[in-house]
Amino acid sequence: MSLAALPALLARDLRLAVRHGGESLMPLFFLFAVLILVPLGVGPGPNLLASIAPGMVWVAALLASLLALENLFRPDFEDGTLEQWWLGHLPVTGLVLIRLLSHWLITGLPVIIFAPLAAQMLYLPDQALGVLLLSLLIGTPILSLVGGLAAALTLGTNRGSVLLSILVFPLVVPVLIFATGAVSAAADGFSPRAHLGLLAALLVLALTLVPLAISAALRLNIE
Amino acid sequence: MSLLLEANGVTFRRQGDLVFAPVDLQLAAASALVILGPNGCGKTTLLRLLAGILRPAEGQLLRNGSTAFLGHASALKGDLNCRENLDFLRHFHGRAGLSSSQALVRTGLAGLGLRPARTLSAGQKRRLGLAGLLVAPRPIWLLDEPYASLDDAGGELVDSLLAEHTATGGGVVLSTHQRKPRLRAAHGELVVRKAAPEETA
Amino acid sequence: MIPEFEYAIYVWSSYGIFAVVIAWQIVQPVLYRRRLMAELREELALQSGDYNDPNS
Amino acid sequence: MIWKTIKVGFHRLGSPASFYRFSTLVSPWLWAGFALCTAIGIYYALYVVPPDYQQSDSFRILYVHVPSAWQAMAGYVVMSILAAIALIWRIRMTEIMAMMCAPIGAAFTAICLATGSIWGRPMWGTWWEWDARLTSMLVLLFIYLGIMGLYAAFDDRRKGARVACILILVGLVNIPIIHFSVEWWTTLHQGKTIRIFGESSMHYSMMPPLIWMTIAVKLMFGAALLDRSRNELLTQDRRKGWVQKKLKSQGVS
Repeated sequence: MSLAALPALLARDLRLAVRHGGESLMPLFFLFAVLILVPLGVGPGPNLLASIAPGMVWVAALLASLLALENLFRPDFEDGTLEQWWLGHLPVTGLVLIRLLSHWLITGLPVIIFAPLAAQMLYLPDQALGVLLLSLLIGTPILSLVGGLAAALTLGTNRGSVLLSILVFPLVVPVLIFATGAVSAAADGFSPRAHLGLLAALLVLALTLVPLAISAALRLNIE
Repeated sequence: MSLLLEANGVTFRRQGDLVFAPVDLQLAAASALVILGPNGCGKTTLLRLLAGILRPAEGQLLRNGSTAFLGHASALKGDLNCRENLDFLRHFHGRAGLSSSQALVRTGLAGLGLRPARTLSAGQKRRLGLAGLLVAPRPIWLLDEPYASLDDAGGELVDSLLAEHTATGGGVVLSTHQRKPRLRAAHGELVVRKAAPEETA
Repeated sequence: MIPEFEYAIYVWSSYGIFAVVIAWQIVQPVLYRRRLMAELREELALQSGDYNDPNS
Repeated sequence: MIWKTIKVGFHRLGSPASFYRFSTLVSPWLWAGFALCTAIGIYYALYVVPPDYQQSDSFRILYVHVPSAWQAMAGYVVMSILAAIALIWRIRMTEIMAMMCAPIGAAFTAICLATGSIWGRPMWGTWWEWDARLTSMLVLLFIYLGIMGLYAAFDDRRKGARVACILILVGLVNIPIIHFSVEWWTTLHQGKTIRIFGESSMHYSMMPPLIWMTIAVKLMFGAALLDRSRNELLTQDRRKGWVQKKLKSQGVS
C-alpha cells in the first residue's frame, strides 16, 4: 500500500468540493439562516438569546453536517470510483477516514471559523466563547463520523435522505448534550471540564469504532 | 510460469442464490483469458469477484500482484478534466507509468486533456478508462466488456494494448459477448454458465 | 372528586393501550400470513393449471 | 468447544424447513402461556394489590409500563445477540429473527412511552416531562424505527438485513451512552422529579403482578418473534423447493 493514496484522495475530494462552489457554501448559509431566523422568531432579548446560543450554534452545525451527507459516498458509488477502493492494496478504513476528513473540512470547519461571529450576534458571554470553539472542535468530527456511518448504511437504498436523518438523530443526542452542556456551564461560570472530557471520550470511541463499521457497511452495499 | 490469478470452485450468492456455476480458472503471467457467456450469466459478477470487490461465497481465490478493474461505470469523475482524472489515478495507485499526456496520446485523446470528463462521448470515456490503466501500471487487468461503445479504431486500440500488456508479463481477464479479441498472446476461454437451481434442505 | 374515579381513566386507558398494541402484534402476523398463503395458493394453482379465475 | 456447539446448534435450527416446523410447534404454547400469565397478572394488579399511600391507584399503570420498558430493552439485547451471530457466522435464520425483533421491540417502546406519559399526567400535571427514562425511551423508539426503515429500504432482503445488523450493533454501543447523557442532562436542568419507582423500594405485596406481567410479556415477545420470522421466511423462500414441497403435500395451511 502506498500512503500517497491518502493525500491524493483528499486533494481530489477538496478539488471537487471547490468545483461545486455553491453547494459547498451551504453549511455557512445554514449557520447564518439559523442565526437570523431564530432571533426574528423569539425576539431580540439578550438574555433569552444568550441562553439559547449554544444550542443554536450546535443545531446549525448539525444541520450543516447533515446537508452534505447525501453526497458523501453516493456519487462515488454511482460512477464506480467507490468499488476501486477494494482492489486490494489500500486499507479501506484509511480511505474512509480521509473522506470523513474532507467532509469535516467542508462542513465543520466553516462553522467553527464563523462561530465567534455567531457568538457575538447571540450575546454569548465572552468567557464561554473559548469553550464553544473547543466543543465544536471536539464535537463536529463526531458529527462527521456518525453522519458518515448513516450515509454508508443507507448507500444501497434509493430513498436515502429521510432515512439518513432518522438514523443520525439518535446517534448525535449525546454529542449535543455534552457540547451544549459545556458551553452553558462556562456561560454560567462553572467548569466545563467534565462535559468536554466526556465529549473527548466520545470522539475517541467514535474514531476507533466508526471507521470499521463504515467500511463494513460500504462493503455490504457495493456487493 | 508464475500464476497471477487462481480461482478454485469460486461462487457468489445473491439473495441466497448462486449467480453462476462454480468457476475454476488460472491466469498465468503473459497470458489472457476471455470470459464468454450470454447476457446476465454473471460475467460482470465474476470479474468483480476476481478483482476483490466481491467476496466469494465458497471457494478460494488467490491473487499475486495488484489489480486493475475497468467496469461498466468508468470510475471517472465527470467534474474533473481528463488530465486531472489521470493524475489522480497515478497518485492514488502510487505507481508511475506513462505520464498523463503520453497516456492521452496513446489512447487517441490527444488535445482533450482539459475537457471535463462528463463532456466526453461514451467511446471517449472508455478510452480514458484505458488511459487510466497505462498511467498506473498493474500486472493484472480485469476488463469488463472493453470493446463496448468503441469504434473499429478503438477495438484495434484495445487489441494492441492487450498485446503490449501480455508481452511485458502482465495478465488479462476480459469479458465479451460481441467482438472476439484478436489476441496475439496465448489465451484461454472460459464460458460462464448460469447456476442450476439448487435444492436447499 | 372521588380519587378512585379520577385515576380510573388513566389506569384503564393505559391498560387499553397495552391491550390494543399487543392485540395488533398478534393480529398483524396472522393477517399477513393469510394474505401470503392466498397468494402462494394462487401461484401454485396457476402452475398446475387448475386455476379458477374468480372473474371469469 | 462451547462456541462450536452453539454454532452447530444454530446451524441446525437455521435450516429453514426445521425452523418452520419448530416455530409452528412452539408458538401456540408461548401464546397460551402469555394469555395465562397476563390473566393472573392483571387480576392481581387490578383487584388484589392495595392502593399505594403516595400514588393512590395510578401506580397500577406501572404493571404494564414497567414490563414493557424492560422488554423494550431486553428485546434490543436479544436483537443484538442475533445480529452479532448473523454477522459473524452468516446464519440466515438469525438474520431474519434479528430483523423481526425490531417491530416488536418498537411496539413495547411505544407502550412504555404512552403509558409513561399517561402516568405523568396525574403525577407531574403534564403529558410530557423531559424525564431521563422517557427521553431515552423516545430515542430508543427512533433507533428501532431506523432499523425497521433501513431493512425495508433495501430490495435485496438479505443485504438489507446485514446492513441493518451493523446498525443494531452500533445502537447497542450507543444506547448506554445515550441513556447516561440524558440522565446527566436532566439532573443538570432540573431537580429530581417523582420517579415511577420512588426512592423507597417497592413493598413486597406489590411485586407478584409485576413478576407475572414481566413473564407474560417475555412469552409474548418470543411468540410474536417466531410468528413473524416464520412469515418472513416464507416470503423470502416462496420460490424455494422446501416451500413448494410443503404447499403441494399438505395443501396450504
